[in-house]
Amino acid sequence: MIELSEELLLRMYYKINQARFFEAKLDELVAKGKVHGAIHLSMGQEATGVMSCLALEEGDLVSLSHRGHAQAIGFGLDVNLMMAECLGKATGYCKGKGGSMHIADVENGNLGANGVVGGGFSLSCGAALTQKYQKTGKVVLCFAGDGATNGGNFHESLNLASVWKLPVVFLIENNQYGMSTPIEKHMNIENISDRSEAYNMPGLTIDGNDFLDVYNTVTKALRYARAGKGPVLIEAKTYRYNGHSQSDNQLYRDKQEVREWQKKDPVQKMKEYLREHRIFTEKQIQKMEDEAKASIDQALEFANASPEPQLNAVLEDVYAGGVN
Amino acid sequence: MIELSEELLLRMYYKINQARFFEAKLDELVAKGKVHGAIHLSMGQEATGVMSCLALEEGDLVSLSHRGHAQAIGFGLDVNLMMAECLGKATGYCKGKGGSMHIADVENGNLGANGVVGGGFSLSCGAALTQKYQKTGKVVLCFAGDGATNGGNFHESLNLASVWKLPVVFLIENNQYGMSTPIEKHMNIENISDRSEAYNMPGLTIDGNDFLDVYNTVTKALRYARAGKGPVLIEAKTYRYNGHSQSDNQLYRDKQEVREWQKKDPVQKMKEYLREHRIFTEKQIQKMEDEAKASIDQALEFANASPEPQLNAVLEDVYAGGVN
Amino acid sequence: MKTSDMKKMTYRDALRLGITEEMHRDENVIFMGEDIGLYGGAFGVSAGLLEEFGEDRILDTPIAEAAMVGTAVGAATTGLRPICEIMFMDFITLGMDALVNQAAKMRYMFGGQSQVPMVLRLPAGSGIGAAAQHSQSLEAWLCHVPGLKVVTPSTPAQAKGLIKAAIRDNNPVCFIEHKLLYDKVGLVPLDEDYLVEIGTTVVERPGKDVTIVAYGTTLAKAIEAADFLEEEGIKVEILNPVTLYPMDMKPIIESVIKTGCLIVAHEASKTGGLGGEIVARVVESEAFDYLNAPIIRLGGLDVPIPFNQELEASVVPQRNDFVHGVYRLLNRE
Amino acid sequence: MKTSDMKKMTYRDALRLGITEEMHRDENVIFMGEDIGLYGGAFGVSAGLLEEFGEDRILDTPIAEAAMVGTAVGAATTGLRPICEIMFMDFITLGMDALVNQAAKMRYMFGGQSQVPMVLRLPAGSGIGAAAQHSQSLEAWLCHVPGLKVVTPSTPAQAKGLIKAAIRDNNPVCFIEHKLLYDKVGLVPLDEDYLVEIGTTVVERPGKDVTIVAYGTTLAKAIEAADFLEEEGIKVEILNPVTLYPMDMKPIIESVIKTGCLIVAHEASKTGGLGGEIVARVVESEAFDYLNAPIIRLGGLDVPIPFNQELEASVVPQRNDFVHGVYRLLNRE
Ligand SMILES: Cc1ncc(C[n+]2csc(CCOP(=O)(O)OP(=O)(O)O)c2C)c(N)n1
Ligand SMILES: Cc1ncc(C[n+]2csc(CCOP(=O)(O)OP(=O)(O)O)c2C)c(N)n1
Ligand SMILES: [Mg+2]
Ligand SMILES: [Mg+2]
Repeated sequence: MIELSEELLLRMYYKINQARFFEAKLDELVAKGKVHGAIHLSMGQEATGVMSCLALEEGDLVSLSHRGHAQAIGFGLDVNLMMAECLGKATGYCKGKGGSMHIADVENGNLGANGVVGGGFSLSCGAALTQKYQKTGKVVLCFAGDGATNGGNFHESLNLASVWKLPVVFLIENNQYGMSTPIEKHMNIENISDRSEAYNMPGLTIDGNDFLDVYNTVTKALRYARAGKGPVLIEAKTYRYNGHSQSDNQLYRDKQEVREWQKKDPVQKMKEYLREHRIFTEKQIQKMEDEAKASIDQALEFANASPEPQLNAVLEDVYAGGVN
Repeated sequence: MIELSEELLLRMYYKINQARFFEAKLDELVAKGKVHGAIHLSMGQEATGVMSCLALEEGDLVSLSHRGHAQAIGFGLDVNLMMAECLGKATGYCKGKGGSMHIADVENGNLGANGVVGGGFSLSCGAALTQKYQKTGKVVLCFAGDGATNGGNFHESLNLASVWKLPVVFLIENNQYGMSTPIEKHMNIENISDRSEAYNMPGLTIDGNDFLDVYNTVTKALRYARAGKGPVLIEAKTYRYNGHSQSDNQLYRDKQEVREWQKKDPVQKMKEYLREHRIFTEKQIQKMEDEAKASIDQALEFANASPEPQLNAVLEDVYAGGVN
Repeated sequence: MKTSDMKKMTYRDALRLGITEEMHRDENVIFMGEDIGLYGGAFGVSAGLLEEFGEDRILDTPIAEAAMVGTAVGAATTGLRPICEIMFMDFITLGMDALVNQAAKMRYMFGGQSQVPMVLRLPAGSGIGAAAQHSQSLEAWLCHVPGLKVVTPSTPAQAKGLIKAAIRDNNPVCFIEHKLLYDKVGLVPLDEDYLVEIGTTVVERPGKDVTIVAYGTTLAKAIEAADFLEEEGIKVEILNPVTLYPMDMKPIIESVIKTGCLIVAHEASKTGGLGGEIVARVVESEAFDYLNAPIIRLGGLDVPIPFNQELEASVVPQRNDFVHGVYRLLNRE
Repeated sequence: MKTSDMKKMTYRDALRLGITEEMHRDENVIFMGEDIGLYGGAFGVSAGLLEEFGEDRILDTPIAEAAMVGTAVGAATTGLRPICEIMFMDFITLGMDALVNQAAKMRYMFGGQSQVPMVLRLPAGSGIGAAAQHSQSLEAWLCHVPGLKVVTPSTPAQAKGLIKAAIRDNNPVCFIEHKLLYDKVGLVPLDEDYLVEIGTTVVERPGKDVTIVAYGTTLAKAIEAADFLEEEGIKVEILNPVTLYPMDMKPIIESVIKTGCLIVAHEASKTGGLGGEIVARVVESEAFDYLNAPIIRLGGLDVPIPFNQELEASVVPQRNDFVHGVYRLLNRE
């Protein structure tokens, strides 16, 4: 068992709430028609995104999926700049050029969310190759969904990572669906982690709604990869509450299924854990929640007050200048 | 055990010799500089290509790899037209437009050799989909090499075939190398057939140099697929004697390794089997060999006597005419 | 055609109608793609088709574009006539091998032995805030691949007539749909044999002063500009190459001979876009001697598509770009 | 440059020399591809590099072009400078997503946060009997993708200077090598700082009567034609856009203003090839008014590449196509 400090638990609970409030706010904005473009919410899956990133060491890198807000918040991105990016403002992480689907903070090791399903697998191999080659001791954590594991990029990248013993952990958020397609209709196996056998790498299936299981497992996997033993595949079983994106009328599932999963809500489960173990007082818990919520209200204020990009920005950032 | 009629054994022995002589002849032609373009020889692997095709029923289909001469001969292609195609003649299967790497006989269910490593996987799924949809009861046999199983097409296609329960048998000729790269350097597993588990389909590893093992296993797999149970993955372990193509100086392996495999030569092994079981007289065996050899000499004569394509053929066959 | 034989409907519905008619006409037509069944496709084109045709003919695929396209190719060579929906044209990057190295070349490299009757539907273009990886217009790539045909309808009627023609064609047809057109409404012929023949360029608006060649959403901008200019007495002739490859140049060349002035436009990045091809063909033709002014080529900026709405709009040619282009050609500025 | 500072070598060896120098200069330069180690690469470019630089820097990959390109992109964004060899350019079809949707767009969609310094080596073209799936010239696709740079050297000296410049560039550079050039011999500067700057068009031969723009192997055909025509007193000026994107049009436009006659040529299929782009740019420029005759565009036939040797040769422009083109422009036919 990995010891969790109070300070870490506090950070965990704060961030998982931040993630939840961030997306609840986005959901509101979408409903009001204030968001241009597609938004993929991960409400219901936050434990996976947040806790796995909290297991990282300083200097480790991540590649996010298209459903990456909780992942980004777990990694420590600034919700002000995230919100500004979602609203296309000049102050956003990508100066408003990327939007929700491309939030990145490259300097700090966040290689960006990816609009191409499975696009991050090979990028993560490359980032891991850099770590191995430069002997940095750092590891890359790569997020993707269940649907992404049916793509060629998954297979080629996991094989390459295994053959080259790259320090990368592939974390599959299995939320039971690829868009509208239930997992039984897009693959014929029970546990995605079993696909690791095709590459002779460790594969683990965990409860993606259990913050401890996520944190502990990812921590161990990172250690393994960091020790030079090669990549690891983790499958976190979880569920998304919202539609795939705003234009989804969810004919493919019944509300009862959603309700069942909501009983296993990752934020609630963590709260219960904190209560059970009496680690914080009710007041402290409430305070963390309030602060998390306030940070999101603030983020929206920041974003709203931010300027639109200047029109000539459209021509900038196509090419890097200078030569080596 | 599957019963082998004398007539079938005769066909088998004749074809495996035809394949051997066909390629020996090509090898000669290449050495003399008489072949324009790349030629991939499969000497050493013939049992796999020939016997698996002989296991097919009338109307079944095949997709060949780039190393497909033995496969084509097993499927029943005319060596005259094959040789003409290798020499770019107008009488070749593709009127000289395809060459060795694209020999096809579409009308008879040979969907062609493929110059793209792994290109045949998804084509085979499509051909199998047609069989399933039209309820023809026919099966598709898809050839590829060990190296091809590291490509995205392999993964996407096997997954699709499994989910859709397509009548297709994937036959991997594991000749230990992808070009110069030994299997240990391009994948981390012992048996490629284990990759079937990622798709929950049967996976079998066989001795690709043993004509009986190939014939029996493929026969069973075809039955399984034909019964509507879905796809099967077979790995046939074998070895190629020649370089990858004519421009290969084979630094990546030592001659001893080649000699070891030559001791397990598939043509010799079959001959020994026939002798042991006294199915044919020495004379009959000799006769089959002679006839096979003669058919290749004839094929070369046919090809040599054939005309070059007319220059205006270059503009033909880009588009199919008519509408549905 | 009498309007009584026509019905007002969206481009989306017109596509679905064309597909439905063809699926009834020939049971070898099947339709595959990601989330095209219950979900009805990302843009709603296939809504209801699963109910109508069942799971054998409306096939949800895993997220595996390479296998999807390759499977369509294999099915097409063996007797089916698959329609394939790539959710966003940008993801054809993942299926290029099956499309370019297999579908387009198979017939030729097999010496005419096979045919590959399939339709690849490709929702393209910017304007919905989907950013760089979901907004490209890549038709120029496809028009550089002998063996493929490439078409793109701009109206609901064209959508129906062209999808039907594409399904009946015996070759791989890339069918490009601009996402902003799906909601566009227009009159659509109900005749089940109404086809827009592949290989035609449509005169969308007759005129005499300046020729504009435009397709996709750029066409609408051109029409707006023409309406505006008409009030000033300038008559613009607008041509729409609904078949981008092989393109019917005749009406374009005839028009340029008449007007002496040409604007060619598309949303795709200007450099390497089809505009250059059209310009070159006009210059190579007898129309060269009739040109009164340098040809103007309007195209998207040479940048990826940005997320921010205003930036996004600023990438593609707008009405005023056409208006000013016409002024420039007629020396009015 | 003094010839004493130059050495005669093949295009293949010049490439290897450039790569070797850059790998010594910066240890973040790594090199990956299929069979580039012991085998030395399908065309021998990397022969001996494994011995010199070891397995950490010369990386044999599985046959997995998508992962290869994506890995290079990921490595490039995190500090390495990968060179990547795609065995045949045709197989970039399998790596298009990583190249087009990731490498080319990353910097832009991240608002300038990242850079992707990588070189993608792409052996292209026909002439070796490799047939339809191993012989394409797909540079026009790449020149239609903002965020990429595209270069193609035609001589050993250019090969060395350009590969070095490409490796030093901070952007994804597609480096196209025509297979028939590998054995070509020429003088190559030994100076380790000799670079052919990206973004330049080279005047290969000065002249005054007709301008020819050509690159790759087509350039050699143009030079043969110019030699032939010289004997008749016709002086052809030949320009070689070694950077195809972004192309330096200035010398081309200046030349056309001087000669009034232009032939643009490439081996790639004519339709949708770069020829159209160059023609359009010339027509859009001040050179338009100086054109004495319609521009001639020579390109490959719009067909896949056939296997048969004679058919294969008949697809691409030959010396006589240039000769007759020049005659036509000068009204000599
Ligand atoms: C290559 C590719 N194909 C299709 C899409 C459209 N698309 C976006 S998300 C998505 C579903 C992804 O499913 P999964 O990997 O399970 O992730 P989830 O959305 O469930 O988080 C699809 C099909 C895409 N973005 N990229
Ligand atoms: C997609 C692709 N990449 C690279 C090549 C070049 N190539 C041709 S055969 C080959 C090796 C294939 O290895 P394997 O699949 O084991 O088949 P084998 O040649 O051993 O029969 C390579 C790399 C190709 N033809 N296609
Ligand atoms: Mg999912
Ligand atoms: Mg092999």
